[in-house]
Amino acid sequence: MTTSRLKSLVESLIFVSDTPVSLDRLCGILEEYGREDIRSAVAALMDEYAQPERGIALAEVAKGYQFRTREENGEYVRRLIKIKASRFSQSALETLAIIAYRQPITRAEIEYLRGVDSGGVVKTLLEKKLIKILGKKDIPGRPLIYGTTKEFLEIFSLRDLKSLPTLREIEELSAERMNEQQEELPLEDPPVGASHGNGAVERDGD
Amino acid sequence: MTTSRLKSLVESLIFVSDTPVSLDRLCGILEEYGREDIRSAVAALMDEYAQPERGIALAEVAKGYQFRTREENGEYVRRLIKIKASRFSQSALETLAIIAYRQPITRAEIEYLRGVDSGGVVKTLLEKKLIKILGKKDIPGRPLIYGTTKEFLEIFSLRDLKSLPTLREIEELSAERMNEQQEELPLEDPPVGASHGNGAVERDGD
Amino acid sequence: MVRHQVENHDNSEQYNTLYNVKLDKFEGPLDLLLYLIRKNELDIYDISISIITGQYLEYLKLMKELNLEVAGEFLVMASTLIQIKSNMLLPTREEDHSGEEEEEDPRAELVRRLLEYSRYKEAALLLSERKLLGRELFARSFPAPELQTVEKSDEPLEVELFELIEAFRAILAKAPRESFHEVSAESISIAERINEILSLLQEKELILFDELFENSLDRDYIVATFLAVLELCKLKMIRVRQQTQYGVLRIMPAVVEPVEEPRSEGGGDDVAT
Repeated sequence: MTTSRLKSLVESLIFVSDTPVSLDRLCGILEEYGREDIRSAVAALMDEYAQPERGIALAEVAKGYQFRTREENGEYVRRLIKIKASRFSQSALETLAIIAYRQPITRAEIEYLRGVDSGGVVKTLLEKKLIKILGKKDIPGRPLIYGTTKEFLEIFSLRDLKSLPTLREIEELSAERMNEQQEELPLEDPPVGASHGNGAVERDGD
Repeated sequence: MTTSRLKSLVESLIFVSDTPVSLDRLCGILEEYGREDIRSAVAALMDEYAQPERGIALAEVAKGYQFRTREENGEYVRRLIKIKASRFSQSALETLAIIAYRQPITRAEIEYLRGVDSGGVVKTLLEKKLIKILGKKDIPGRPLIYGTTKEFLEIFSLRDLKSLPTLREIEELSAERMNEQQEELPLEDPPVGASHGNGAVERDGD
Repeated sequence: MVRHQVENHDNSEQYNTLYNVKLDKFEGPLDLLLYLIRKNELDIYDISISIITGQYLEYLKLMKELNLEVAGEFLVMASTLIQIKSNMLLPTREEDHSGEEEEEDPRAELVRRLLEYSRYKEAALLLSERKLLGRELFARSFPAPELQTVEKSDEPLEVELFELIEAFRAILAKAPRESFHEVSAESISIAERINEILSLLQEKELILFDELFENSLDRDYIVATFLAVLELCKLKMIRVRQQTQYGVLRIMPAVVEPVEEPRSEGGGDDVAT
């Protein structure tokens, strides 16, 4: 029951799973070991894999642990697996953000916040499993309510919903961005709707 | 083009592949690197993973290289898979859906809708306690009629059967898309966020 | 930049395409308004409604001139703006408490919506800047080879509600034609009511007939509920009892989970009366 044995077991278990493995699940399997020992074995592994020359990192996502390839290697990995990168349209991202922050939320509420019909986007997000139906709201008409899924956390590499920036932080960022834009951009050359989303602006803000 | 960078790339590539990766394949992807360098990067990685306290080993199998969990850990790894949540088979999902939405329903009615014999699936669903026998139908032959159980509601986190979304509710989501949003929401393969789209437009204008 | 080019080109076809692309970028009226506010360097807390309304309406006009379909939401917002503008023209009373004064500002609701919307727009941007699994990061999404021989015990099940209903929809789409009649709006609501009554009976052992009609006075609903009760009686799944003549009808479950004796032919028949 040495530490290195436990670390080896944890490494095997996380490696072999095709979804993030939670600490609870590890404890359930490694019943001979104590929770705290398991937790520190995970932490030690994370440290080891954090070295910059490694091609794999141990990430904490969706309330579990998962090995993932290092970001800088993405281009080569794409050459190997030849998948089409999934991308999100502005409307999908907006809707997803609203659902992430305001869940459980009805379609009518989403549409009030966005100011546009959102049925199509909601359906697509359901199909992509980024959101799910949580049930029905206890108000007249009993509308469906939506929330984000575990897949949402996995795809956006989020540990949990709490690790999203708070709305207050976002407000500050947004105010900053707005000021910058007004300074940077002369009237003649207006940013088209979305262009304040430009990476350059964002970096300047940091 | 340092060795550690190459090693990191090789590690990522072998990790992410579901089949053993041959040296030829690695060379094809890592075209910026020489074959001998790649070969020695693989060898160095194998050495690193060969340490006894590791939970993963880099194995050379018939057709190439592949990460495998260490054999001594096999027992634990098998426990993991045993308690792993499994997905519904398509036939189980179909049958369950029919029963959920058309209960009370007889097996003959299920089979009429599905067009295939469904005795086996019904039995499995009964065993899993997702459906139950509600009674007998008052028609010749007095066939059994089925409905869903409390366990069914639990799996879908539904408070009651009333909370099941109706077909109409789902259809309403996509209805609008057909009318107005069809062209606006190329969600299947949309352009990246906002900034890329913007750039593209500008180029088009030139 | 797009606008700049538009102004320099006479070629109407190009004009059309360019604007088309540009207008598509506004996710909706709120997005367009935010753009106009930023363009005019307005303080979002003190928007000049006349400037904004003017430019907003110009935009809609332009969209129409270009034969672009103007979504209903844009028109609704236009009338909201005009409404606010006319309210602003009414003499406002000076209040002693500044807080109350703010509440009376006809723009308040719009400002709140714009602020709220800009927050989510920002949040969307932050999401798009994250490293995505499947784009920059990759995990092993397949079962490890050494596990393929291990037989799974399929105890816990993982499935989403949406998959269930999609499965049902797919079935209906390819089911024999005749079954389509049954799926008409009316029969769906009967099936729904059957489900609702069954789930009520799971919660409590007894419901009063009148309780079933409490939620609605809608005629179709009442008819569907009544047919659902008849159907359930016919299936012998509920018992309907009455203590006195013209008394309250009580509905009880007839079968309590007779899972054990499905095959006995004459035995379990008298579960209901």
